[in-house]
Amino acid sequence: MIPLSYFLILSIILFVLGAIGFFIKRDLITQFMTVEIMLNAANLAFITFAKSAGSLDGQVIVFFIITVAAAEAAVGLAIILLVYRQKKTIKSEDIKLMKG
Amino acid sequence: MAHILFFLLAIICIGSVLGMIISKDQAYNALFLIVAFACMGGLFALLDAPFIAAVQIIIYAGAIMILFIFVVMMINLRTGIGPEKKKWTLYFAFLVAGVLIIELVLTLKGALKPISSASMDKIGSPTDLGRLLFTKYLYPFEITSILIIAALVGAIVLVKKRDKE
Amino acid sequence: MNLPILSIVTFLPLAGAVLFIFIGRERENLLRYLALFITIITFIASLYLYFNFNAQTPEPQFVEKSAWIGYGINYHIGIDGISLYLVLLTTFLMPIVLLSSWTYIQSRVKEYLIFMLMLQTGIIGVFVALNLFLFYVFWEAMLIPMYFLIGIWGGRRKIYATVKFVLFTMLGSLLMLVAIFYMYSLFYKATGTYSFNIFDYYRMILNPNVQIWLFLAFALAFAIKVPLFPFHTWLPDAHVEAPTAGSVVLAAVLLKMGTYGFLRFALPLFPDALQKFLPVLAVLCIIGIIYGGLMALIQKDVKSLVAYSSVSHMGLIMLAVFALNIEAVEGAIYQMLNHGLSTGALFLCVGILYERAHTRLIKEFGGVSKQMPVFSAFFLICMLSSVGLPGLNGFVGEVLCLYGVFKTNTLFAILGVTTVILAAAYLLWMFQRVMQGPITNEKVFSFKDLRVREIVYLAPIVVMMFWMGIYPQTFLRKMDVSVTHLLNQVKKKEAIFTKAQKEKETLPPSILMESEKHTEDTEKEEKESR
Amino acid sequence: MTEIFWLIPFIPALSTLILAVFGQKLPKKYVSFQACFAVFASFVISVISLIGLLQAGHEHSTIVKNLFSWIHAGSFKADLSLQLDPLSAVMALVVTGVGFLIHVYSVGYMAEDKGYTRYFTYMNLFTFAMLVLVMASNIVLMFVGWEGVGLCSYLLIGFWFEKHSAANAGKKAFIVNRIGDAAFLLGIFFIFIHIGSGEFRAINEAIGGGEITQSLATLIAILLFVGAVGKSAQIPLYVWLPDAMEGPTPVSALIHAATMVTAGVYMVSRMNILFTFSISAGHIVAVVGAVTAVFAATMALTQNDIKRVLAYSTISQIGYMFIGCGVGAYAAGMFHLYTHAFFKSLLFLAAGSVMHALSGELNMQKMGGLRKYLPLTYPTFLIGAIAIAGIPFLSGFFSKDAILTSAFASGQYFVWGLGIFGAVLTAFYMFRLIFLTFYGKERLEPEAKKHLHESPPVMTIPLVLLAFFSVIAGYVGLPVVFGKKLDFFGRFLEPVIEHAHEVHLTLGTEWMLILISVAVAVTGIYIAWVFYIKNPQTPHNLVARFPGLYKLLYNKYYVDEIYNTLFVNSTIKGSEVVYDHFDLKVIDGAVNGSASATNFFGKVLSYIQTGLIKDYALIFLLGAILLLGYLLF
Repeated sequence: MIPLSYFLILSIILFVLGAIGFFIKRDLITQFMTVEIMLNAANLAFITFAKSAGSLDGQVIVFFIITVAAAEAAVGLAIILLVYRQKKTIKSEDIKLMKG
Repeated sequence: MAHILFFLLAIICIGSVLGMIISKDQAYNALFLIVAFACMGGLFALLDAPFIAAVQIIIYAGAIMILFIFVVMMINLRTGIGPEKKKWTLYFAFLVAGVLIIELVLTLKGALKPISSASMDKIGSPTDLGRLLFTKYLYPFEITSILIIAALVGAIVLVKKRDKE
Repeated sequence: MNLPILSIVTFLPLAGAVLFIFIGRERENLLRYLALFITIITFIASLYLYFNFNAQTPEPQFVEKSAWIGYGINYHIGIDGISLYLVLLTTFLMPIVLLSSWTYIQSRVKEYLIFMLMLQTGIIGVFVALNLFLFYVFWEAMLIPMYFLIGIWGGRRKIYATVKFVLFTMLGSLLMLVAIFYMYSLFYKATGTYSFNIFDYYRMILNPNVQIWLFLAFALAFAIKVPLFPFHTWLPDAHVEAPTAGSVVLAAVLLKMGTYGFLRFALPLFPDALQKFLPVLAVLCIIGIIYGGLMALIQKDVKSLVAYSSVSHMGLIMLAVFALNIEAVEGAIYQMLNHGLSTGALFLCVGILYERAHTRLIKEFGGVSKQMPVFSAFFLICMLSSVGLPGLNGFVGEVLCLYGVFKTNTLFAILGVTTVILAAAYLLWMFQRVMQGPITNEKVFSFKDLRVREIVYLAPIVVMMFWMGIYPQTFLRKMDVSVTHLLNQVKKKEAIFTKAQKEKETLPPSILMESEKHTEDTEKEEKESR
Repeated sequence: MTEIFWLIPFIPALSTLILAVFGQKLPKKYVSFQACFAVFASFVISVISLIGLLQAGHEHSTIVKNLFSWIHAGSFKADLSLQLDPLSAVMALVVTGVGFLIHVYSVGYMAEDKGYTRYFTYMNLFTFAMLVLVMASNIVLMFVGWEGVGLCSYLLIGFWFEKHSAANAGKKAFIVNRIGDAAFLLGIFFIFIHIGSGEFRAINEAIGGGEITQSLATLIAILLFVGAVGKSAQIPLYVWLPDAMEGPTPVSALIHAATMVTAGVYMVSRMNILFTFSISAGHIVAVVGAVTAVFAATMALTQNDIKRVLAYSTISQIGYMFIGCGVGAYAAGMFHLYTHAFFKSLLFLAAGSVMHALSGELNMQKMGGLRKYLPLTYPTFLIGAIAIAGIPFLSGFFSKDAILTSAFASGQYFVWGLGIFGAVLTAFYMFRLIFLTFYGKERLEPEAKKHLHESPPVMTIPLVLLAFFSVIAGYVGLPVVFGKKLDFFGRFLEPVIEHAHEVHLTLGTEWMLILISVAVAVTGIYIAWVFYIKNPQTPHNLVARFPGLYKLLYNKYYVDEIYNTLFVNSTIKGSEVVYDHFDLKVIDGAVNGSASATNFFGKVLSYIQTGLIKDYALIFLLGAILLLGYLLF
């Protein structure tokens, strides 16, 4: 039996890698991907805890996270596409419409 | 056996994420992501969550990644985009990441102990999960469906080319 | 007769406004006549209130109550001897105001009329609401049409003035909302029932420490509306920029909402806190009286002169309210009506001048009397009414106010009497510079005297001025009982507290007066909660 | 018949109303007829009422007619009720009688004026207000009339409002009056609080019953007297009256003789019990009166404007009336009021006639030798002047003598001395006026001379009538030296005015006093004769010798200028400074400041808003870390 702490450590590693990736990358699409990684890391933690607690609730949450992630991906990518159409770039530093 | 599988999946997963960070090409990135997601699915299966594992593979590695690849193709950047150049952002990001790791470890350390002693006979069978979804989580479930429709419509409306353009 | 007459008076204008949506905007004259018709009908309906008003009881009359949102939020309206006249004042002035803007407003007539009608409902609603929540709804609802009236049809700096006006008012009213909800929770804690009914709150005796904060929140909202001295700067701006009709409504009725609020809420609900702040408030009033007068003296714009005179007059009214005796409070209510008539009329007169000259600067005028003798007579009477000349309405109110104040505090009254001199000084000087002397501006030669329409709307005001000045008993008689009751309420509550303080009891945040039974309202709620 | 006395004020009121509403459409002749008739009708009723009172005797000397309750709120009760007693009857008679003659005179005087109807509307209103003042049975209603005459003076002084000076004078009159009125109002409040009623009978009873203390009575009396000072143009609030000359001359006559300025004297007499009760208030009244009498007379010495001389003489004469009231001889004060009404209106109307003849010329230096051109005006003017100077056997002599005798008898020799000095000055400036106007060389402008003519009968007949009354009016109140029972006037007023100080002078002293006053009057006239007829160079020599004094007098002690700088300008300047630096900068500054502060912080915070998604994420992550850290440690 694999100790569940391994899964948690993996989840931490993936989460932090995702975060670092977000800051290192400069194109919106890959940044978006790293966010997905972070989400997945969280999923992993959820499932691990679900197992340890012997409850299915954690899995249900993961199910919902996946659904939301799907919706988010659809809208998010649509927005990225739109941004690209308008500005002809997907470099994240080129997009600062919200600058105060 | 399970240990070997776990480490294998974990290493592939971390490796592909690192690859994704290092590579400039978005198409490669997408492919790395598929690998990572697939590994994640395997890990889920290892954790007695076969249904979620299947969903992970189908939705993430299947549906969402297809979306990504579509968009990558539509945008079709010839030249990749390199990593961040501003040094202080990077340093700061690493610093934050370091702190984050420490904190997360500390947080989860407390949570580790009871896990090992917990019972493990329950298996996340699709039947049980389905029952739970349609009883206890009926409302959230239905609301999710609305969310997805909204997202669908939203995405279409956003991307649709307007007449005057 | 089971006609919900009070609701009709309140909501008829709103119904009219809704009707207007279905009428084409190009049929401007139809719209105007219809609006006038609606307001006149409303006025007639409100006369019914006056004639069937029972002056023998302090209880609210024409009460209508029905469930609305629940949790104590009911539709509960009624009038007593205090609010009766303010409702009448509103309904009386509305047709006049519409007539005054008959030709002045040429753009977006439909929207203008809709906003005016909405405004009327909002104002009347404030005066008739007996449920604090409902009161607050009307209080805020009234802001919306006013915002647009100044913002769309206003003068050069209309945006600045509107924003200032709305923000000022909002600042106060939001604090009041918090206070209202706090009282609501206190009442719930004390009784276990939900209620926004002010009569329930009247029975609640609050700990003075709690009262202080609640009173401050209420008082700020009302003081801004009145406006008391340091909160007055929105008034000249709003007046100067508002169209004539807006100024008239603002001065004549809207400001009264502040004084009415003090009378209806701040005084009977928080008598102890009132006692604590009385000196400060009274001094602010005094400063307002003198300061407003002095500022009015040197204004270059006729409208802002009248606006500052409002500050001065309202200061006197508030001073009288704080005197807390029957003469003063009756005088204050009477003076509210007077101020509504005389300042409203002055604004109408200024509006008439503005329509002819397209300026309001005093130095641009001079010798207008020669060109417009009839107007001059009307203007003179309105001015003298504002000055408080005996025989006209202003005197009765002023003398009662000052007498009441005198009874409580001689020094304040002596300082307050300066208003008699100052009012004469700034108004007469203005009159001299605008109406008298040789004609210095070529434009004045082209001024036409009053049209029939203008006489039609000024004449009723002038008649009322004489009536109220010569036979004030028509009005004073019906407010006697209500005012006495109100003052008794304040005194009774104070007495309970002083007794408790003497016996060194520590008091909970709120207790209920034991002697009286629950009102229907709470009983109903109790049933519901079970 | 006396029951209808309450109609006295309301007939002019009705007339006012009709004229105000329909006046512009009515023919001129009808307007003047109605206006005059209204006052005449009131006069007739006044006479009837007076006769009724005379017949009724002392016991039934007060009739009150309560028309309706006016203001009732709490303890403040004021009714619209009128009162007829000897005092108000005499006043009503003077107001309507003299008022009527002035109305008639105005028909001629104002014939050419564009504001004819307006003029008569105001005149009727003025009469109404004054009648309300004198017939009110309570002090609040009296205040109505009190303010009402103030208003009418404003309207009539500023009648020719196209002239800056007229509009200014009207405004000044109203505001100065208002200062007094404010004090009067406070007095009313004190009365209501401590006595509980504004009815004169109740006040008198309360004071008689000792319900208020001496010091309180003094306070009330002084407050009321400040009101009287404003209305009756005494020091320091007399400044409006000389300027009031800007109005049409008959208006001046009305203000100076029949209405308005006499209101203060009437009020003090009406409240005589209060003023007698408070001894120090009486002294103050007497001293103010005496000082004003001399002060105003000195200012009259150097004026060249014929109406201004008369104006200062009015102030001075009112001062005499206050001396009478102050020393407790209210009947004497009222008596002087009554005689003064005749000769002062006569003087004004005659002056108006002179002006009329000279096409509006007012400067006496441009007159002279007019007696042959104005055969009716001259003798009537002369009679008025003799009457006011205090030459025996004309009305002014009796009344002035009564006052001075009382002053002497009460032991206030200082007041008496001032009164005597004032009498010299009065005789001097009146005859200076006569000599400059009607004697000596003609100094007319050639243009004016062409149009020189005597006034029409409608103007001269009132003059003759007034002259007649100026001669005989004094015989209703003869001094004691002629017989104990001859003071009809005083005895008639007895029910209202109690004799606080009985005159205890020997007949010899009385005769001596009479002789002194006659002597000073003659001296004054003689000096005037020396100065302006015998040796016309004297005035110039005097001016050359005392230029400072002359300048001071000629500029009326610079009081107007001092008031202007001290009160008017400083108030306006101060207000402007406060407005610019406090209202706009501090208060509005705070308001706008809070707005711009919000704006500023918004701007500052908006720098965080880089628009870069990474920065947002970083901050977000930082927040998460901090939160986690907080939960951990």
